[in-house]
Amino acid sequence: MIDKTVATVTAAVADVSDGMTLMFGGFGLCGIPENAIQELVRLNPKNLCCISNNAGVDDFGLGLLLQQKQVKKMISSYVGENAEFERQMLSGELEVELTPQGTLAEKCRAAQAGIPAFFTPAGYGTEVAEGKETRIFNGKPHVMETAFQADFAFVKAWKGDVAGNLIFKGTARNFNPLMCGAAKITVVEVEELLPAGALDPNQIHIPGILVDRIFQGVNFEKRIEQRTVQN
Amino acid sequence: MIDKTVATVTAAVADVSDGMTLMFGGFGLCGIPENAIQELVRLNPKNLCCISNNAGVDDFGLGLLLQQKQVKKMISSYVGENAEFERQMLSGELEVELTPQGTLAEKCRAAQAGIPAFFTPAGYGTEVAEGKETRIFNGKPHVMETAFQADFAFVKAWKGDVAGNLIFKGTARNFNPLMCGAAKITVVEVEELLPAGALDPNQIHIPGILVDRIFQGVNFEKRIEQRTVQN
Amino acid sequence: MALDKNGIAQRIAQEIQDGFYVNLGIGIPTLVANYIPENIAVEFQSENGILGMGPFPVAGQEDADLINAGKQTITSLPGASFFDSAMSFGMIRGKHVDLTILGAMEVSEKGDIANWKIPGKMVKGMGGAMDLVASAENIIVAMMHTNRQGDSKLLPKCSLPLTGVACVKKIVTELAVLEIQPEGFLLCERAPGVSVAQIKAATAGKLIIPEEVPEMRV
Amino acid sequence: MALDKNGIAQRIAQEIQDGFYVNLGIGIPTLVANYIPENIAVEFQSENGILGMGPFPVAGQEDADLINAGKQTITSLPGASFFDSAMSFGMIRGKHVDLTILGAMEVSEKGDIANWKIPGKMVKGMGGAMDLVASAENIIVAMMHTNRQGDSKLLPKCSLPLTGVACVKKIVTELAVLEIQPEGFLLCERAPGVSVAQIKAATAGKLIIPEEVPEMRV
Repeated sequence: MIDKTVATVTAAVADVSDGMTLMFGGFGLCGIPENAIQELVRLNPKNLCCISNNAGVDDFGLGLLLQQKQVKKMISSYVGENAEFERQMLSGELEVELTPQGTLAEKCRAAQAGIPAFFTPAGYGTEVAEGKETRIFNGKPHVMETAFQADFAFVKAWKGDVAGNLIFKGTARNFNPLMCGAAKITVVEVEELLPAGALDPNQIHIPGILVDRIFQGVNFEKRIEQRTVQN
Repeated sequence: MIDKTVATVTAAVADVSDGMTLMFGGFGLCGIPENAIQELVRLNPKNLCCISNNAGVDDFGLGLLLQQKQVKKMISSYVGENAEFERQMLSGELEVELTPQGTLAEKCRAAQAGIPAFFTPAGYGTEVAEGKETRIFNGKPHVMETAFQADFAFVKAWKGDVAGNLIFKGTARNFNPLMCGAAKITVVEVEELLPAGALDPNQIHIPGILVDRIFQGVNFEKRIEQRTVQN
Repeated sequence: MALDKNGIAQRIAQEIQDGFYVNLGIGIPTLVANYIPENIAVEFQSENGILGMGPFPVAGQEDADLINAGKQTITSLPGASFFDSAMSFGMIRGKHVDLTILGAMEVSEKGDIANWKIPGKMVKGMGGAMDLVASAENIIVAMMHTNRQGDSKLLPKCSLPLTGVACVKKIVTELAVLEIQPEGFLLCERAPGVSVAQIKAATAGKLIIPEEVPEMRV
Repeated sequence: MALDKNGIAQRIAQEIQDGFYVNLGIGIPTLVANYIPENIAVEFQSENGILGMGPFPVAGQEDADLINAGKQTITSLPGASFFDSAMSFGMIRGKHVDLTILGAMEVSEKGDIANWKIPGKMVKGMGGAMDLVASAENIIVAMMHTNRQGDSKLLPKCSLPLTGVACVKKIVTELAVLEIQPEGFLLCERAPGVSVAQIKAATAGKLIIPEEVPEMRV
């Protein structure tokens, strides 16, 4: 068994530097790597390109990196749940590349799986397809999209073992599994870090081979963005 | 909850007809849809194109369809563990399209996921790439491969619920999950059919939306091809 | 009388058949879930990774790890499953989802849809809408017939940046049910008490008016 | 004296580093697992869907649902995982597997490999070999230096249909360890008691012979 544990988030994130491309799991604030984000705020690398479905809110998630103006470019499908993001975007400080959500997911999965490019119908005939190759398959036009290339992937899982095997919970799964192994280095924080053999090998969502560093996360806030209940 | 159960294998397979393209899960004899294969022998459709990583042995698995000369074409990565296969292939009765195993898997997954084509490095510079488009990505040549198009997918799972949610066991998983939803109709046999809600939604390998028909399999032989033990 | 948002949702619910997997967008489409007949089996997919989505939780039972694509807390029903975003959009692109219901800013008589961007305004992004409209075989748009300025949203050609091309099949507004046909918007039903003339006046694109235009039953 | 198959496996085992994920082909490569030093952590991947493969089971403990790519019954070790074939080849194509060890019929001085087809004979197929050789950054070929007819398997150009192009990095035979260099086969080590002349005689492709060719330590 190959041990992937690192003792602290500081050790896990220490080699992130200016100008890197970083992937972040999560949908809205659900399943985001809270510990890594906090540490990136402390470490304060600048000119980052962040690949994340969303951009957090003003005072949580990737909004924290935006507040410190660490982000040069966001690649997302849906943004602007926060005022600072909007300000930076409209002022031109922040570059935003909007990508259809399914294409975003598939570009992560392609990077993980060594598929350099694929065709999808999403975005054909829209500005998303501008400058991209298009082709008809089975009578229907498709757009060619390419795999992401990133330096780090920051992932949050529910349970993990020291071998890096991961299990996600509920809809906190989202983009997290797809970013494992999709960047040069994959850093995972878990709610519960277990010894090897503690997880049923049939139930593992992501095998440890796709994980480079795993650590026990602390103080997860798991903030709810839209608390909605029955009448 | 949408109920996907059918009472018998006969009902599940009845509309397979001559000349259809059929997918079969399994690796060697591990995880093959034994019940569906038996029923296809009984039903006896001819001129089938079969997509399966392997072609069974003389008296088990897809070898049973070969014996009855039901198969016109095999699309596989590794064949010829049986004498009848070899005889039909060498005599020209049986057409064989050999595909790299990873490409075979990805062509199934592409069909499932609505990706009509993708690029892979596998087979570049070999006869597998003949007549196919090639392209360089990141300095490395790749071959364009397209999604499979099939009429039926026959899948074997370990546990399933009436909503069609599936869990596979050990290495009997292999191609089975990838073929779910990759054909027009997906037929699944399970060792244990459970009520909806009996499976943990976090542990489901394949959601029921990718399954059209599910039934309780019977008399699984689960033959071992190469019984190997420690000295 | 023109329908309200709940009326639109109620009419759309009639399009849902037994055994359908349905993806509901934000806004009016979300309300459709309230009008599914008891005697049919329907499962709701939310593209952030759940099939078998249930109602909102009772107070105190909210789970931060269980939300819908609108980021609202939800519940799951027996037979539900969770999955990653690649699997989720695999379901969508692979045409496994039977029906997509979503809102729009504009629809053209060719079935083009614009619902994600207004030039000059803050753009929040398309989320999963481009994947949904490009892939679904069955797309119903739920929207008001005209915008706040009173201009028709059913146009010869969309003026806003497109979300998808030639993809919308049906439109339900407060005034009418319309289908996209090669020749234009086919007027299928009128809202109760709404006249064909009213609908014609509110439709900028080519409207095909059959001899008989029945009233909706809602 | 030339090595036997176990000797080749033993020499290859020295190439495996702590923390490596390794895919072993059928034949000599399978034997490599027997020679991994105790003090390093290595995990074996089998492309049919397991990481953390263990030894063969004890008699009576065979599980039909747990086999390797050679269809042999196996066991799993603590920390193992099972996955589908798309994930498995994702690991391979995505360069997550650190080392691939496989057999060959022929290797060219450019690193081309042929190991799946002999024209005119029954062709069983390439299995996962084309994916493995096209993707692995680190490929070691384990084979005999010559075939049964005594002809060299290290050639200027492969005569058999290729499995992959310019992909082999290292070759270990019963006679030598060789690396593929832009100029040809670099002779790195000789088997104990084997002379450079013997190796030269058995190598049809261009052989680069350094001044000093150390003996293998096995």
